[in-house]
Amino acid sequence: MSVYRRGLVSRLVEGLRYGGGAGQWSWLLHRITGLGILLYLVVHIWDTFLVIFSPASYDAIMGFYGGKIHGVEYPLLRWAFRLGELGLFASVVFHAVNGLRVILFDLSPIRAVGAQKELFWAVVALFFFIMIPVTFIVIHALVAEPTPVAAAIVFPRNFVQAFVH
Amino acid sequence: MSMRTLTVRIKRYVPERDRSPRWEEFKVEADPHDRVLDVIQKVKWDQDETIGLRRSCAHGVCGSDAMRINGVNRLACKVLIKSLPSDVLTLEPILGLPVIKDLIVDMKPFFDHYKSVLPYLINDDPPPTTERLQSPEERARFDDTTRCILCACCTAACPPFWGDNKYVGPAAIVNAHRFIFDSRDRGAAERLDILNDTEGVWRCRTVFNCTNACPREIKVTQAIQEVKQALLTGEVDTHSVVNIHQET
Amino acid sequence: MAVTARSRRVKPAGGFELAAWYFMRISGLFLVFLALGHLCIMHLIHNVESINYNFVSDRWTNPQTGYIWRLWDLTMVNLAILHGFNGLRQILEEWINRAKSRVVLRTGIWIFAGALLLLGNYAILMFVKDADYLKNRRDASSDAVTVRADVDRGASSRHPAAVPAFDVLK
Amino acid sequence: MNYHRFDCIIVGAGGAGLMAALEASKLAGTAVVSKLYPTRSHTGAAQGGIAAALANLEDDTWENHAYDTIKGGDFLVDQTAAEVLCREAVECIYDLEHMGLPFDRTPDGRISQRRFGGHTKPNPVYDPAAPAGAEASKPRIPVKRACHSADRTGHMILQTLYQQCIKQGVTFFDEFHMLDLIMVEGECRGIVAIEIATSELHVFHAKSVLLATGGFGRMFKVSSNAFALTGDGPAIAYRHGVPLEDMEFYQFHPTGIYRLGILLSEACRGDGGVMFNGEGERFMEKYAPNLKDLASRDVCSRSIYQEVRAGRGVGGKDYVYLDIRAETINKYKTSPTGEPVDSAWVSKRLPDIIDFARTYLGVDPIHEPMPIQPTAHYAMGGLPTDVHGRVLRDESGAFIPGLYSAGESACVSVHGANRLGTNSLVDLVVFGRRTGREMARFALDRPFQSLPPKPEAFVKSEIESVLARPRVEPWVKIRDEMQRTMMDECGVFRTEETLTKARDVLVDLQKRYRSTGVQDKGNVFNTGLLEVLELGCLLDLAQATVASALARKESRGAHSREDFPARDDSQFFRHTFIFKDGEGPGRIGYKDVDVILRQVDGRMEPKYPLEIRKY
Repeated sequence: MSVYRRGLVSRLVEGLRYGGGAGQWSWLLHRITGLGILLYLVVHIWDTFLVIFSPASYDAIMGFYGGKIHGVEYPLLRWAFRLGELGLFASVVFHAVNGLRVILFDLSPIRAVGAQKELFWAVVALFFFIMIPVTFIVIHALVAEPTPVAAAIVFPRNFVQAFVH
Repeated sequence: MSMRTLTVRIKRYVPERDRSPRWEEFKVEADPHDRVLDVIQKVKWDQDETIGLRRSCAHGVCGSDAMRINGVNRLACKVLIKSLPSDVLTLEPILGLPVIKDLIVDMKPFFDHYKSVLPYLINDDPPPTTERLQSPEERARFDDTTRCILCACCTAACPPFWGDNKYVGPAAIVNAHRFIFDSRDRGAAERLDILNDTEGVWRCRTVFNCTNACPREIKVTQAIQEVKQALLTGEVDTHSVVNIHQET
Repeated sequence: MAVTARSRRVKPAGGFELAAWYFMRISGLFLVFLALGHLCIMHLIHNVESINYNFVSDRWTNPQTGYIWRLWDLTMVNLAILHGFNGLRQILEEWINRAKSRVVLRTGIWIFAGALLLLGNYAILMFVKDADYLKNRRDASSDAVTVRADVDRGASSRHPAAVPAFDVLK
Repeated sequence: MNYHRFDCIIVGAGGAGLMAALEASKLAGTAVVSKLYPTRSHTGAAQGGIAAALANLEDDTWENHAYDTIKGGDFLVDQTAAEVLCREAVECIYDLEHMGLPFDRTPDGRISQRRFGGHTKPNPVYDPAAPAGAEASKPRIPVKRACHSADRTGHMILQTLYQQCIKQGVTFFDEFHMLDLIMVEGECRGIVAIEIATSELHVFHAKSVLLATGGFGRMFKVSSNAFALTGDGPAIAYRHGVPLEDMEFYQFHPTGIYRLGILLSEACRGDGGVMFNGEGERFMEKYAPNLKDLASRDVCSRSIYQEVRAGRGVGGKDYVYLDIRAETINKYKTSPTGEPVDSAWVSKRLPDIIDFARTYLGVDPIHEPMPIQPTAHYAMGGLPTDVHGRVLRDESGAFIPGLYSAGESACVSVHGANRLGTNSLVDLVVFGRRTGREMARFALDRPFQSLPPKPEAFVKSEIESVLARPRVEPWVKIRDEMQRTMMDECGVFRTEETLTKARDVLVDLQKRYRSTGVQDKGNVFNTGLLEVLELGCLLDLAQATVASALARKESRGAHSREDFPARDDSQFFRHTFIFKDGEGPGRIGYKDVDVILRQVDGRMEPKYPLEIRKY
């Protein structure tokens, strides 16, 4: 009996065409963000390792991340890196918030699982709740000179003082 | 309601003719109250007798005609034409199992997974002369998972199963759940051992496609999560306090 | 009526997959705080463009807070690598299921992860400030220092009291 | 050529087949051959319950059950068999429970039971000591006898039996379609089957063969039966000269979904549901003043037809309403306890029914009544067997060695002229089990008998000829015409005129059937070819049904001759045996009904005396 077996690529493509609901999209995004973060993590560990191996290379790399090559700034490069930074932030935030949703399913197989659609929307809401100020801060830092306006928004003065003293 | 002219797109694979699946289109008049199954049979009987599909009871209890209808796994006999958003009806075989012909897939791997979880009552104590007693609460505990008709809608909707056909899949776990939480059963430890495997419940990623696909509205993901919890805690709760009906 | 006990005890399961499952949840919970915290500090409170050798060396060798940052980074790096590579293993095993391919895959993943763990831990634990480099660099160019100064100036001009806080967070 | 050898071969994996497989495989090498995956069998569609006098909720005895069975069958029931059925039902229910079947429970943990049409006991108000049968003239009252698991009892039975077969390691040949019996010197020595996935032929050499292929409701237009129920077993045996018993008795279930025929369980009425005509009248009060909506199925179906004929169908059309709304149940005080019920209770008791109505009718039975019409449901007739499932050669009572039948394909006969609700499931488990034992015992006692050369040759040539024939007309047209004819001319009501017409149409259809072929010539899942072969089986059985109906010039149970409206015990208190002769039905013979006599005052008197059947 000759049967038709789908290959790996076909299975992936066919799977993406499946009309799954919120759960399928969360699953897919969780995987994509996870892989993205892992890729960044590998790079980040390498570049951080330079700090002990070659301080000069480390500074060069950090400069590169800031859009500078040999001290010369390339605005496009800088923009690209900052958008990448936003993407990384978004990935980590989604992966974290959705990860909490998954943990809730394990803690509460009946109630959380029963409320999976509501929880999905809660994840979306929380994601935007975090990402909107983050985007603002990062873009602001990019447009304005690199100043810690960020700090003013995230940590109001009084809080920071309390934290220190 | 008046008749609708449907465009039925079927992913055909006839092994004697095709090397890989290809789309074929048919036009057919359908009553809004017709089932998708009626429409396919109409096409098969009037236009192309070679279309392959399984069907038997035609009202959602035998589980023969699971297929992908407009992208999602459904029983063809439980979807009415009036519920279709457009006049295009797309039909494909379910994913994750080898295609034998057109909408027919090889169910053997599916049933092998089902059989692997010991889907039968295990209790070697000598039975009483009458029934084994079981309270309505204990009976209600596993009611949901007794409804499974083994149609494979859930398993074939599961992304981890699409990738890994060694994964036992939602349907097998549902049927394990049905016995693990039956107060009369004594085989919970054995079944939990089997499901603790790499290809057991840990493959579940709570995607919920299974729950959405189940034509019997079984809370499949919940059942899987309950099995995971039993594995973690070693506690099998065989008593449920959800509102149940008692014979008076 | 209670025909039998309300629940039954069975032996809690063990095994690799269960342990991995547990690890993913617990490390995930830790990483929510560690990684998001790290991102907040580095990208929001500070600015990635202000991060350089000077910044990192100050941070890790600060006599009061250095060991906290090293401990933070150490925990984060170890958990993140294990969490990430176990995740990668799960994804790949979901799609590649020939037993032989899986063995190759697992071996590769854990060797790679082990190497990264070594690098990460070595860097954090063995770091010593290269004073010569910093001195040379300060002499050669005040580039990085300028940025630092900007940060300090910007912050202090608006919130003078916040300056010590940034030192703590460095 | 694929050749297999097993002591016992079981054809059909429904309730009877699986029950027999469980029993037979304990003793002898057994394999189950089924054209569907076992869990697709139509036993799974049975809804309301399985009767056994467990007396879990109220006093009851198996004698009451036997009396109801015999009366329900309009006394055309073999009484020894009925007693076997009702007595062993109790043991079988406990057996099923021990296998894990999840019955609904009473508060004290026992199997819950519900009322069902025709299930009664003596009314203690009239005479507390009344023995079964003796109180025929006094109205009896409904009794809770049907063990159930919501409205999915059949599903649970089928699943449980399949699970046990897996546990026991029974060999299955799934999606193998039996096409022929191997009959040599009046003995059955095996079967020929086609593997549907490849179209390869397989010869199964066996010592005993069980035909448990189910019913043949697909010969009617509106039917509760699955597509697969085409009577392959009885039809193929019939072609080999085996008689068919009581084919004229075909049960129409009163409450099928309008036009689709999907079954709405009798449990609807057992739990208090009421039928209304177009004028909002509870018409069963007229036809069965005592049991009303809980009268047996033939009575209810006839009543619906009569209402429709009198123009009292809903909106003048050919349907009536079945109402299971809580307020209706409360208004007529028809709940099982007489106490008021609420919608939640109804939803718990009949979840699948409510789902069917919502899906297929777009009607929510919690708030609206459901349009229903009688639907072809169950064949009382089939292959004549004794209480051990042995198939009879003729009306003399001699057996065909090696051939067995059980379930709907068999006629034991415990259902007589009309089956009582829930008794089909009882029949499956009781006679499935007995037959399984008997066929294994028989197989252990004898060696394999030799097969003729090329046992598959006939099937092979038949398939080749179907594939070679030009498609003169779509075979679907032939099938539709047969279904329409059987529904209209040989349905709930029959006359000499309609039956003669049906007979002539069927002769013509047979001719056309033999001249047309199929479009699909392939080897993989050639379902067209198999459907054509199934149509051939249905045509043969339809002819046997019409011929048997023509010969029975009386009205009894499900067989309602308008030209002979009365029951005629002097001439027709006996079973019809019809034999095939060449192309069509041939000789008709008769066999007396088995009656139990007992000694009363030194004289032998029937234990279940004939009485006028009233509800």
